[in-house]
Amino acid sequence: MKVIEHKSIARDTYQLILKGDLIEEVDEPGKFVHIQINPEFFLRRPVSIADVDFHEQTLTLLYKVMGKGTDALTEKRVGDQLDVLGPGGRGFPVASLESKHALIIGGGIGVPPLYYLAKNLVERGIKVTSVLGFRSEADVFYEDEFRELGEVTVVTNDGSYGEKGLVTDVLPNLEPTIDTYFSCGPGVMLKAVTEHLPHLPGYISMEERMGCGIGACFACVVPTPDMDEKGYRRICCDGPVFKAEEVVL
Amino acid sequence: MKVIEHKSIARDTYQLILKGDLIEEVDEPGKFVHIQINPEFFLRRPVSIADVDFHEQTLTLLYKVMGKGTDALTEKRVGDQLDVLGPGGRGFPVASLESKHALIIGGGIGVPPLYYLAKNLVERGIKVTSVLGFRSEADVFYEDEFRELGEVTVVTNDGSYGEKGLVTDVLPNLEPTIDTYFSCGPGVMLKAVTEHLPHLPGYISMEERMGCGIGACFACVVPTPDMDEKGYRRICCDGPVFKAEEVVL
Amino acid sequence: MDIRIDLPGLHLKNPIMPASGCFGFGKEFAQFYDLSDLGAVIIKAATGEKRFGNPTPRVAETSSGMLNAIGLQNPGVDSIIEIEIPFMKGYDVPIIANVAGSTVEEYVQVAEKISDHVDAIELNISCPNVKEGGVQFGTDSSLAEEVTRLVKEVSSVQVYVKLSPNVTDIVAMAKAVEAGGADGLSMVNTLTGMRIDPATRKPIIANGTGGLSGPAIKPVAIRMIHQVYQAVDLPIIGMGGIETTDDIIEYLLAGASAVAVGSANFKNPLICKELIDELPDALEKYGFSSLEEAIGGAHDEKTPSSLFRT
Amino acid sequence: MDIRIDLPGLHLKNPIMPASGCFGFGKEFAQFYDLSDLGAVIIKAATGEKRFGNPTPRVAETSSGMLNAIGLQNPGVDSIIEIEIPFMKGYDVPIIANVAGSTVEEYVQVAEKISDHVDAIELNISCPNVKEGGVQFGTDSSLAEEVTRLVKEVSSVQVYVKLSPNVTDIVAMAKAVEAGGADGLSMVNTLTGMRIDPATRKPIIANGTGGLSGPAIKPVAIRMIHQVYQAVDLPIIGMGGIETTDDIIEYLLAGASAVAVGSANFKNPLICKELIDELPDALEKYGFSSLEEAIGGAHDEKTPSSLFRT
Ligand SMILES: Cc1cc2nc3c(=O)[nH]c(=O)nc-3n(C[C@H](O)[C@H](O)[C@H](O)COP(=O)(O)OP(=O)(O)OC[C@H]3O[C@@H](n4cnc5c(N)ncnc54)[C@H](O)[C@@H]3O)c2cc1C
Ligand SMILES: Cc1cc2nc3c(=O)[nH]c(=O)nc-3n(C[C@H](O)[C@H](O)[C@H](O)COP(=O)(O)OP(=O)(O)OC[C@H]3O[C@@H](n4cnc5c(N)ncnc54)[C@H](O)[C@@H]3O)c2cc1C
Ligand SMILES: Cc1cc2nc3c(=O)[nH]c(=O)nc-3n(C[C@H](O)[C@H](O)[C@H](O)COP(=O)(O)O)c2cc1C
Ligand SMILES: Cc1cc2nc3c(=O)[nH]c(=O)nc-3n(C[C@H](O)[C@H](O)[C@H](O)COP(=O)(O)O)c2cc1C
Ligand code: FES
Ligand code: FES
Repeated sequence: MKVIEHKSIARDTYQLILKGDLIEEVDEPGKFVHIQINPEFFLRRPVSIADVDFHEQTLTLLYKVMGKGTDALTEKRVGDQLDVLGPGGRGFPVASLESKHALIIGGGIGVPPLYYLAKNLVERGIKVTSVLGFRSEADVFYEDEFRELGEVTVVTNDGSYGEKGLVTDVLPNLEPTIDTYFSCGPGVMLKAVTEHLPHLPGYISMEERMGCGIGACFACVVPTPDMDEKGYRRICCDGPVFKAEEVVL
Repeated sequence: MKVIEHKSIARDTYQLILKGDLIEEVDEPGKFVHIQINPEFFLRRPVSIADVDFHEQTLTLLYKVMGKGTDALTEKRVGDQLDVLGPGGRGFPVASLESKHALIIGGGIGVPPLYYLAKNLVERGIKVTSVLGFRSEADVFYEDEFRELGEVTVVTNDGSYGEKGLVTDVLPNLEPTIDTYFSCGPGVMLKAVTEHLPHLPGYISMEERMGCGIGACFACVVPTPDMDEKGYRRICCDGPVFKAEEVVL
Repeated sequence: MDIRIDLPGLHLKNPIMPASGCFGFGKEFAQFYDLSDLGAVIIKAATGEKRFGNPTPRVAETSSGMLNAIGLQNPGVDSIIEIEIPFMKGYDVPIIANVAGSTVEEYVQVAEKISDHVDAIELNISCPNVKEGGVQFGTDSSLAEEVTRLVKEVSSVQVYVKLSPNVTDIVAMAKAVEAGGADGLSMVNTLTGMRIDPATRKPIIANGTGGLSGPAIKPVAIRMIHQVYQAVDLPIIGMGGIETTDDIIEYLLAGASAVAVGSANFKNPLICKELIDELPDALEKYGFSSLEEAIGGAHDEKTPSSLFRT
Repeated sequence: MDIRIDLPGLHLKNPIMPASGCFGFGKEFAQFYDLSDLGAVIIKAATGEKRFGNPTPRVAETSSGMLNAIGLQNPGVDSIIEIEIPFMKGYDVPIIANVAGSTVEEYVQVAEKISDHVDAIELNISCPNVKEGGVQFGTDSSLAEEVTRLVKEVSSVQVYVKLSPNVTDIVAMAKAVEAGGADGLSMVNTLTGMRIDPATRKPIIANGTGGLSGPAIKPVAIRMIHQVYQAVDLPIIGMGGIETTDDIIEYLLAGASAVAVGSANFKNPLICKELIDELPDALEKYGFSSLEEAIGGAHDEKTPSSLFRT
């Protein structure tokens, strides 16, 4: 795909807009693309689709520099070609949802897929309330974008912006009309969130190191609860989005 | 160093002009630079210095695409930086030469170092006659540049341009005033040339696969005749230029 | 150019097949191209019972390669026969079953069951990622010989033994499985490796060690095939780091009669198909008049190469 | 941060030294920086007599690495003592002599002669590039034990044995040389590999096989050091593909007390100096309060790592 725009939006965090036909196949929020950053890297990097513009044929990725691969990604310039595979995985099942008021809980670089989700929910007339957690003020991104879609609470670990603490600290204050939650973020956060909201149907988006990214290598499995016959799910193709109770965190 | 100019000058053959202070240390013709083409390649590539412009602070390389590294080199654009080590090795000892009429014999991509040599010789008032051998018409380069410095015979293997045959085929026709020869080209050519001109003092420039390029790894050795105490020379630092009788071809 | 090749029990349209564990049971790649185009398919390892495998992370990137410690996750031989193989049979492509186990009995049981449903067996005595079995069969020549012999006894199809490169003497291993009755060799499995994360101070792979694959190991695989080709009289399926037709030709010259492509499928899911399409031209470019001419070609002339420039 | 480290017989200013064969006898690199900045220098292999080594080509590039088959070219132990070591003594840096040979007698003779002139010996029982001696001492544990014992008897300085990775059981080799009296280990030498040129159809390296070095082999070296650290009680000098301070920290965490940088010197002649300058900050960045804290650090906690994103 071709790089259309590439800029920093927060500390070590970049927005990358890519153009190409691949976007035709993005049929639900929560899917990811698998990026070959350059020939120096043996494995592709999975990055969630944060937004899609079918009119412009573009998709937006939001990524944080976490290592060598994402660092090298920052060097891509407008006009460069990027080797992108996808869209991969199963996203949030927006088409079949029975929800009136959705709660979105994003942690750090888990926020991106939730943006396109939130847009989709609002389009379908579902009310959206968002809780976005970041380490510190410098890390906050997309607050305004989420605010256009509904109420937003930003939480920072150090209290430098918004509420101080963890996303789970503000969950008790939320409106009782919320009937479904959607979450993406660090494993520990997902675990805490599902434990805090056992009474609500929830969808979580997970991550794991991937080999193939298409379901063939079994690198990305997550175990399922005992009663499950198969015993596992592959994050790259059965997920990355799962029902909260479908997998063992 | 910085890429100042980069263009194709013959089939698979490129002229690359680089700028940087490294050129200050080019004190004689026949030296080479050791190029890190990009991080994908583990070893540097040795390429001869084909010309130097001390005023512009540039040096010229002429290279042929022979494999993956030289192929990747063609992708460098004007303005790009190139990681260059050097100048390495010992070149042609022009300062101490006792010659009035020099014969230059270049084969294919062995021609480049001979151009800067020929310029140096002419500057010192030495007459230069050149024999340049190429595979075919499409491979010929720098004929005009050499012609500005003296008489030139071009030989092609298939006769598509100039004389047909090998460089050694035209050696019998050359003027008897020639008192020294200088040659660079394929190993087989160097061997043939030295065997054809046993009566003349000669200097040859050799090549071999290199590790370090600075004399430390002993990858690039060439054996010396039996009477030599050391028994070897390293092409990267004792050479690449040797007296014809100094090494065993 | 005709690139068909016959190996014991296998008529291959071309010498290129996906390597075991890198292609699942074919389903995922069937979205990308017609599996009937492949020389063969080596399916994921089968064990006697369903296995979940190792905890995650199971993969880590390395320089020009990767580590994996999947731990033989698979639905078990019965389920593979019932569900996975029938899907593959929908394609016109030979199926090679990768057989694994923790005990000799398990190898025998799996081989016996699965051999009636596939075209050949690849006996995986070289998986470094399971605590029991796997690699010890591949590093002890008498165990290797024994398990080969017992599997040969029960198998209704030809048996290719997949050798581990984690050995001092690959030739001794090859000779041992030849003595055990192997019909062919598959070389090589992964080299055991580890990566440690400076931030967490622990191995990246949850299992600690993992198997190193990719171009990083190619020189080791080529060396071993070159050695074994001279010493034993079995056809070799070569693998390790294949990404280009030049790599394939290198394997053929070393002595492989066919090749398998493993982790490169993760970079480019179309790789096998692309290599199959490109191989005839690549062979011609280097002046080969047949595939056979390339096989073992490095052994024909003994003089060392030297550099020429033109 | 203080990055000095004491090893048996060696007081190192820092844990970084050039690896044998990749630094000659120091002269060439002395043009680039002051050799006194180095932790130590491991000089090129010494044999009893002058050796010319193998025919060329002696090196070939591979993915993230290179093959070499220099074949122990060196001027012989007497000449090294007379000419090369005096040059090195001009610097304030410990000298480690790499001792090689074709026979036990040659090892003993070289070690005896050179040990009076250097600070330690690295016993090279792992050179894959000579037809006689070299690697067979490094792949047979009783030979390894014997040569270690005999060299220890004659050496006036501590002996580090350099292990070959081309073995099935690296722990058995480490235990054998420990039993032979080794004071330390040097891990690892190169993996034996080959590259074949599709155009010439022959191995690129004139010798056929060569030793694989560079980042390609790092996961194997790390795995072996991790294994050996748990099994024997000898300090380890780690090497194989080191190019960055992250690589060094990985070696330390696996169990190395110091590291050697080999082929990376060819890419960047300043690499050792740069790594020495950068190491203290790199250790601090990862929260280490001392070099010692890093050494063997991967063995301290047993829980597998898992992914967190923030
Ligand atoms: C389904 C999915 C969606 C993701 N979406 C986003 C996103 O929208 N924005 C974003 O910034 N990040 C996202 N990530 C995480 C992102 O893939 C990693 O941060 C990235 O791969 C790190 O690569 P690196 O080379 O910088 O780090 P390194 O640590 O150098 O990478 C080494 C290897 O580990 C893998 N790896 C390291 N961290 C992770 C991780 N957290 N998840 C998966 N693989 C990892 C890399 O892919 C690579 O193979 C997502 C991950 C998954 C699985
Ligand atoms: C002193 C010296 C001066 C040279 N000057 C020139 C010049 O001015 N113009 C030019 O076009 N070429 C020159 N060469 C040859 C040039 O170095 C090789 O063509 C080039 O390294 C090939 O690299 P590659 O990646 O394209 O080929 P590959 O075959 O893919 O290279 C693989 C490895 O082999 C090495 N190698 C391959 N061929 C040669 C060779 N002929 N000599 C040395 N190493 C080789 C490469 O450096 C690399 O390490 C010179 C070589 C030497 C030793
Ligand atoms: C993720 C992964 C899983 C693997 N699983 C198996 C397996 O189940 N059985 C087996 O014999 N080899 C397995 N292998 C080894 C490959 O079949 C192959 O031998 C090895 O990866 C070298 O080839 P490559 O470098 O092309 O990947 C696996 C390799 C990878 C990368
Ligand atoms: C060109 C070259 C020559 C070498 N010569 C020797 C040697 O003489 N003795 C020895 O013990 N190891 C020798 N080695 C091995 C290195 O010391 C080192 O163990 C190996 O290269 C791994 O480190 P690296 O990946 O950093 O290069 C040599 C390596 C190279 C590349
Ligand atoms: S990454 Fe290969 S199965 Fe998910
Ligand atoms: S290339 Fe290392 S000594 Fe010449």
